Amino acid sequence: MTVTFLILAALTLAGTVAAMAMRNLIHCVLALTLGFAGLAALYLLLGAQFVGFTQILVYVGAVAILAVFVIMMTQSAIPAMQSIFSSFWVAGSVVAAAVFAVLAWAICRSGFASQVLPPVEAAVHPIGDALMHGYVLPLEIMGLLLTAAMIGAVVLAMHEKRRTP
Amino acid sequence: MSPLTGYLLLSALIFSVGLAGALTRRSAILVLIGIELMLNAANLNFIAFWRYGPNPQALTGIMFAIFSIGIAAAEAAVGLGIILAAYRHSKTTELDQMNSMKG
Amino acid sequence: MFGEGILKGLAETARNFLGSYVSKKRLTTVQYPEQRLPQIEAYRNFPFLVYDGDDWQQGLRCVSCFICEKECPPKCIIIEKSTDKKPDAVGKLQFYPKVFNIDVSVCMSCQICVEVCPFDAIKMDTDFELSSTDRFSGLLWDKKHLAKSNEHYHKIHPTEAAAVDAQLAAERAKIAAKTKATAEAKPATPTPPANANGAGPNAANQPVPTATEK
Amino acid sequence: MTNVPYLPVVVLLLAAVAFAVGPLALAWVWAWKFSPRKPGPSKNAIYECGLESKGDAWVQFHPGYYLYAIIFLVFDVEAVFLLPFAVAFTGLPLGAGIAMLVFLLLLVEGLVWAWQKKVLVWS
Amino acid sequence: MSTATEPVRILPQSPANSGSDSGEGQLLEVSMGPQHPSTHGVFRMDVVLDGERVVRLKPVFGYLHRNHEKIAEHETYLGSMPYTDRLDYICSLTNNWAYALAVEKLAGIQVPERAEYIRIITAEMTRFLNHAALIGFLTQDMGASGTPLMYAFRERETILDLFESLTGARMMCNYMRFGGCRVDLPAGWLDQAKKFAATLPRFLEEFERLLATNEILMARTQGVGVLSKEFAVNAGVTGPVLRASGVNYDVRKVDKYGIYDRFAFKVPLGEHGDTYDRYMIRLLEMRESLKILNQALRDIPEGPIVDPKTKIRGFKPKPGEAYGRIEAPKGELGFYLISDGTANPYRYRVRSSCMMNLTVLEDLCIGHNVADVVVILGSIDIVMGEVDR
Amino acid sequence: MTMSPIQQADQFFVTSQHRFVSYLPAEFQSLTSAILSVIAIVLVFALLFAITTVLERKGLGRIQNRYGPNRVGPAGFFQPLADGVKSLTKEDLVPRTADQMVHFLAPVLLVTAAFLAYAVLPVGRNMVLVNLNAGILYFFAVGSLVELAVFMAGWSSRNKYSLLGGMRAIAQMISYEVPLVLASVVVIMAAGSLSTVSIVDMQASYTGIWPHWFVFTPWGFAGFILFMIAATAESNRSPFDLPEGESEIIAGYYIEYSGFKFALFFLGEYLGMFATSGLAITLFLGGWAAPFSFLTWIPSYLWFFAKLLLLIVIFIWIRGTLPRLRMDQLMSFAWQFMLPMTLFNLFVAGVWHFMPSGIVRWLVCIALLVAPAILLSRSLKQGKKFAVRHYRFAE
Amino acid sequence: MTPENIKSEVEASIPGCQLEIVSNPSPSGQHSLRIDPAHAVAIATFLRDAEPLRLDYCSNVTGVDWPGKEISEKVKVKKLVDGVEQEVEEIRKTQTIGHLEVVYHLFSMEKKHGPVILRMRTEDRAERVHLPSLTPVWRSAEFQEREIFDLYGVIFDGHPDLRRILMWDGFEDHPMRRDYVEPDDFEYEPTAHDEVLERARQHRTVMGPL
Amino acid sequence: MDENLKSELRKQGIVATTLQELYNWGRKNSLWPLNFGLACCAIEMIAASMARYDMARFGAEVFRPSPRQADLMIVAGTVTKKMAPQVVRLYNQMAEPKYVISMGACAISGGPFKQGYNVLKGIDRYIPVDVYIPGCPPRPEALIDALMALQKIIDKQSLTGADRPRHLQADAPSEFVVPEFGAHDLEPSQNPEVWQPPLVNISLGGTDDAGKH
Repeated sequence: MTVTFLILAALTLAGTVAAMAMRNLIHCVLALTLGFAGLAALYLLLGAQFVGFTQILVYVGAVAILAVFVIMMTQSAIPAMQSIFSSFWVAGSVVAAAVFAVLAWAICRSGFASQVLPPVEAAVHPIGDALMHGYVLPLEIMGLLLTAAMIGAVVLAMHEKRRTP
Repeated sequence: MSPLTGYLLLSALIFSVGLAGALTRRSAILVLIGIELMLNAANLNFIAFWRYGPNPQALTGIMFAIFSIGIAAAEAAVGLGIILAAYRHSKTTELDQMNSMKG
Repeated sequence: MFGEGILKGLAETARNFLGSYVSKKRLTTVQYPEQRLPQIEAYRNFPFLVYDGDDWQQGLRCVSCFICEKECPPKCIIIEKSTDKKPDAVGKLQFYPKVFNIDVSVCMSCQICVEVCPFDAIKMDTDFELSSTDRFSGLLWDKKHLAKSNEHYHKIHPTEAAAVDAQLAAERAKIAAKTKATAEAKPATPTPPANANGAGPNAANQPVPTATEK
Repeated sequence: MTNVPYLPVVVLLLAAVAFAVGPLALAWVWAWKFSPRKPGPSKNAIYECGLESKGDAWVQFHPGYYLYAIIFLVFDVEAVFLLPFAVAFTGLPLGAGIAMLVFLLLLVEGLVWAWQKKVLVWS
Repeated sequence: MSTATEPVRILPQSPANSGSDSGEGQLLEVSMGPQHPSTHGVFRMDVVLDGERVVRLKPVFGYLHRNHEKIAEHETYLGSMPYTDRLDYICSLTNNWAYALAVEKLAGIQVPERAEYIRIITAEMTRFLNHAALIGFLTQDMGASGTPLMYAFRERETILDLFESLTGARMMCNYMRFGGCRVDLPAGWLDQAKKFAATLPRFLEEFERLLATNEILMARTQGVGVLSKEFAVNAGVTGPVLRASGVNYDVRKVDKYGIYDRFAFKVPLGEHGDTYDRYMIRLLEMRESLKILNQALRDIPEGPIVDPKTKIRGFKPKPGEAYGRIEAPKGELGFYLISDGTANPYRYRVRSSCMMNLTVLEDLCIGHNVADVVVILGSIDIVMGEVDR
Repeated sequence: MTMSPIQQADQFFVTSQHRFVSYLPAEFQSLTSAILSVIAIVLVFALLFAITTVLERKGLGRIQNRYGPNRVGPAGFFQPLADGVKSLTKEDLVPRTADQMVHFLAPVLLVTAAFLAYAVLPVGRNMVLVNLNAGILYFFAVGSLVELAVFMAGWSSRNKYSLLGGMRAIAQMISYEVPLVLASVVVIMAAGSLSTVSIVDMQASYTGIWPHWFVFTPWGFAGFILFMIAATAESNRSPFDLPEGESEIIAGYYIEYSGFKFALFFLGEYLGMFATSGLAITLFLGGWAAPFSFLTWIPSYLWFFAKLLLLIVIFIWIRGTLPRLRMDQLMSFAWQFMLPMTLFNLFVAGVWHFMPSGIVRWLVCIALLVAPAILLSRSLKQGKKFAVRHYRFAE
Repeated sequence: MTPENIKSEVEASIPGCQLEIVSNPSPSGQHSLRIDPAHAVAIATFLRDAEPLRLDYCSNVTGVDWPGKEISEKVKVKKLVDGVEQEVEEIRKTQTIGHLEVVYHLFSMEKKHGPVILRMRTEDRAERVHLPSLTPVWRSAEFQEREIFDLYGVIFDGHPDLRRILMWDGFEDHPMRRDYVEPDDFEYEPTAHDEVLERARQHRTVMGPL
Repeated sequence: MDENLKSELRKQGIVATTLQELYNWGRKNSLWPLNFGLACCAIEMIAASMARYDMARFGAEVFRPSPRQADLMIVAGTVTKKMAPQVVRLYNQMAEPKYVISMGACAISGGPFKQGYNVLKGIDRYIPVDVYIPGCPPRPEALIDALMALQKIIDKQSLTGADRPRHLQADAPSEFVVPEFGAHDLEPSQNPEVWQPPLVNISLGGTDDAGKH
């Protein structure tokens, strides 16, 4: 438990909580990027450099932009007058709190030993090797999935466009 | 408390925040974002377990995380596309209004 | 064809860039306050009143005939006639302007006043560095500000001024001849010499400056 | 912990933020000390070519942008998989190259589909 | 040309700022201008955008309505001459000519031959500088950081030097008079002009190399803002814009005013009527102008420069009316005068080519991108002084 | 360890930093060294920004037959200082309806992101702030923050033009980011590393006098061209400066910014340009390596900055010449030409690797690149035949 | 194509229309045709489409204001003066009804001739200022007719978009009419001249001590 | 900067002096004009920034299209009543410090068109003008001359004290009434805060019979 970890954890949590609680959706997305960036920093802290930068590249660079676009396209940027929470927010919060309680209980119970680890760096080269050896099938499936997702999302997004020339 | 516990607790917290958001927010976009957060919490777990696991050289956690990020991105694209399509239909991104304007 | 036009354009700009270090044609800037273009003789900016001799009040050619005031398209000239007379450029006794103002904040430098003036009294100046911080005191020019010597006129428009001088000299000669003729006919009433006559009424009638002077 | 390599980055981050915020703070001090800020209803209104702004700028945007974003996202993720492959490329057999080619072709197929559906034509 | 050339008018149905039913994004109502870098003055376009596509465009002008016509009713005939300079302030000399021509028709004044030559020389120089400046502005609108504009203005300064030494002013020349010109050519002017004309082909080549085959320029202009022949005629479009649509109508050829019938020149005609044609027609017209200029500079005779019968003051034409027009660089510039026998015109009307050419702006822009709007506007070539008068 | 004078000059900054740091207690050493390097980076690139603005204005002036700024200070080189003082003391306006916080954060984020990219740029031998294992990935990850900053600026102003400019900017940046990444992948394939330092090291050797730069291979050359095009678009430079397309949308996303915030946008934009140019140099032009083996006596950092200046000059030159593309052309160029071409280039790099070296490899690879380039550029123009036209003349 | 020819041709093809040749005494010799508003569109369409004319190009559209004039003439009237019938000279004043006139200058781009000048009159200058719009025939009339509406107040029926064009929308006057009076926004102008001087005198109180 | 001012400043302390000199130096050498032209004079304004005259030498070629980033408004051309509100609004939306050059007869007083019903008789009725350039249109050199005159004005301004320029005074207004379109005229037809009719003695006032028509 280093100070760095605590700072980053606080940052990440602040970002995620703000992302879930803010009124203006654009603010939510901006807060979310903060949360993502914090997570990326945590990955770096854990020695997963590649994943950390990938996190920023994909989440901050692409997913957040995508979310922002959808907000702009659905005119949700102007904060609604009514409550931002749905009518069953109490139930939702209770469920979430319960889930957290269970998880925390499980984590605390398992009582991992506080071991001192040698510094491990997941270099890119081994990742590449692993990807091209043990994970070729997942990679191809991933490609299929991405293509399918792209086609699906495009069809969804341009659905009406074809009807009205 | 061991470092791993810290990461796991943080991950659990992020997961719960995402879950809470997904369950309580009215905006469909935010619900989706909540789900993304939950996926991210899982990623954090993967990485943490990889780091503190018995065999960090195996890279399994890393590979999982990478594929998970890819899947999350695909999910976000499709999810947001669905929201966009739903918005066309009902002129709103608020979930309960979408419900009430069925058809 | 892809890229060819772009490369041609790039070559052209490169030629100009490099040329600017060697050729005057490719570096046309005249660094204004220090360098100036040669004054083009025909250039006109705002009108001024020509006077002959040394005394601007004395030698003012304007006889306040109101023609320029009437013809001025934007109506930026104000003239007020004197009550007495003084001899004009050719020696005839004439009225002179008590007030002659030009509002250069209205003037459009069209030169019509110059064209219509039968006395060659108003000409176009070439000064353009006239920026002022006050519209009223700086840009409403009175007679004193407007009066400029014939030498100045010769300096800025030499060809034109020479022609005007020649024409005036001819007229003067004609009038002198006529006076001579009348003087010969009626020797009893001698015409006073042109120059001496102007001083009297003029001194008595100092024009009042109308606006605060620059 | 392996945070040492990132120390310069963190310092750079702080310096960059300071470089951006510092002059702004200085400008703020200047404004506070000498040159008072004078907001006004007309001054702080939205600029629109000298006219009063009509309607809100935050309107619903055209979904054309979204289509590009999706394709971008997919290729971004693809790049993430491509990079480790590229790093390991020199040591890989031809089979791995073909596997990657298949992966790329799958995505290219999506691109070609989008191309033919005229998704890539800006409206 | 079909007989049923009804005016084309495309009006979109959906009002602005309300979501269209398809959910294809809301329409955005933007006003471009009156202060906008590329509206060529104080022109405004109320544009309704769908994404970046224009669905409606309303030109709004009058921001430079300086009441020229009303003021002229209180001015003498000569007094209006300097005001005409300020109509299309890039080409004041052609405006002078158009007005002088109308008054000459009204009062039946003949113009001496030398004056006609001077008029043609100055008018073609004006046309040259107008087209060069226009191409500069057009590429500026396309985002070319001003380099072509600078080159155009470099030549313009040389032309203006010539104008200045002839007329005394750079822009507001006030040079033509009813029945001739104000002053004769100063000594050495013709040689200077000839020397200048000799440098022009080089400039034109430079200009063409810089841009004419530039792929980006072609991509930006070809097929953009297509103006059909029939519509152009019906909408009263004149000048290079009309000829770019392929209509062979040049007042210099049709009316043969002045002494244009003595010069060998051709009228370039476009095929497609798009922005590229409008651009190229101007480039080609500059070449033709150069031809006329060279012939005129070669042939100019000696003689008087103004009809001796004309009076500067007290000019009162007989009652009646006249419409005189010339081919100004931007199109047909006409003056319609009604005299009631007094020193002031009873009615003084400017038929502005810029304003008429603007009629087609909306039809050309609809369906195009915002970026095309400024290019189309630039290719129409307006000067607000003449549009609003 | 003894060094020749040439090496001493080359490593002057590195050694002096080491020497300075070595006087400090051990626990402060790494921090101090980082701070020193960071200060150097920030100052050098800020100064480069200042110089570039003058160079650009003067260079454009020369292209346009005029002098450009030449009165403020010696030959006008204090012009940016005057502009800076002016911007600093200028009133800071925030529109009433704007989103105040985001409006403030946008320029800060932009400049921060632009600066962060310099962490992995080797500006000289041993002169890199941090040699990250995934350096290139870091660079692109940080670069993607710029899009967010631009969007924040455009959106928070609540101005129609700024929003239009912001959306344009993002659409453009995301479209060219993919080609940017893919164009650099060929180098990574050859170098087998994401670390910028090792990529430069790979290029810093010579055959005879000729360097081993990646630009001197078919795929490297194509990659370089594609990378530079994408970099021009990424840094919003002419002819891809649509987001601030002055003639259409006035000033684009920073239309409502005044005072120093506006200056920060300028700064961020130029820093981005330097960073992507720097990456291009690192990837394709041998980084700090001298172009010929006999020129290695010139210190490596000078080579880096010389190459950077060369690229900047090309940027200025292009800006002085070309008109701007239209949005749709820009987008279709990105997706229908740049992306397929970069993918082809990847394929070619693979082929290059698996073929035996020799002239055949060259020919095959060039053919494999030229053919799709022609095909794609033709399909780009499909439907719209852009051609030099001929005109008829009426008598 | 003399105006007489056109007149007869038009009258032959469009029943009921009335054309009047307005001769122009000036050396320009551009005579014009006055058409009646009721048939204006039909006449215009005929002129545009009929084969020998093909006036496809409407160059210029102008408004002219002819305010009512006071014509005073001396008439000798027999009157009882002091019981005696005498012939007395009297000045009789008659007020003519003013009208607004719209002038169209037509050319043919196809046949390259012209101009043919059409004129139309409103009935008066106050209420009955309606005229048919020729914009449906020649699109080029659109802005010019709007301008005439703006500056003269002629209302063109059938115009697609009749709004003010040069002045702002809330403006109420028609400034090109000859009896238009400018708003009095005088404070001080350095060139006190003619009517400006007159106004300066009226505003002496505003100006302070003169 | 004249000597009096300098010695006056020395009293205030060297820091303030250098600060003021730096401030004025920065402002005067970085006058970015608003990209905004109204009529004929705008062409000469463009010409002034072109190769022959090259305003860039003074660092003043950065024509900013957005008023937020511009320092100098060159009112180049006739301001009509229809345009006046827009001009005033643009001026209002500029950030302080801001300067106005009124270029050409029309912008100063309405010029040749001042008799027109739609022409504003001088932009200084609504906004304060720093430098007037007469001429119709003034030569590009005249604009550069005015720019230098403005630089001199800026150079003389003091940072503190009662005579500091308007933009440094907290209570001096920074935006002015934007006139509205009325039924017959702009309302108000001038802004008395900025423009008061000057009390200049027209000698014509009493001499009605002095040969006038």
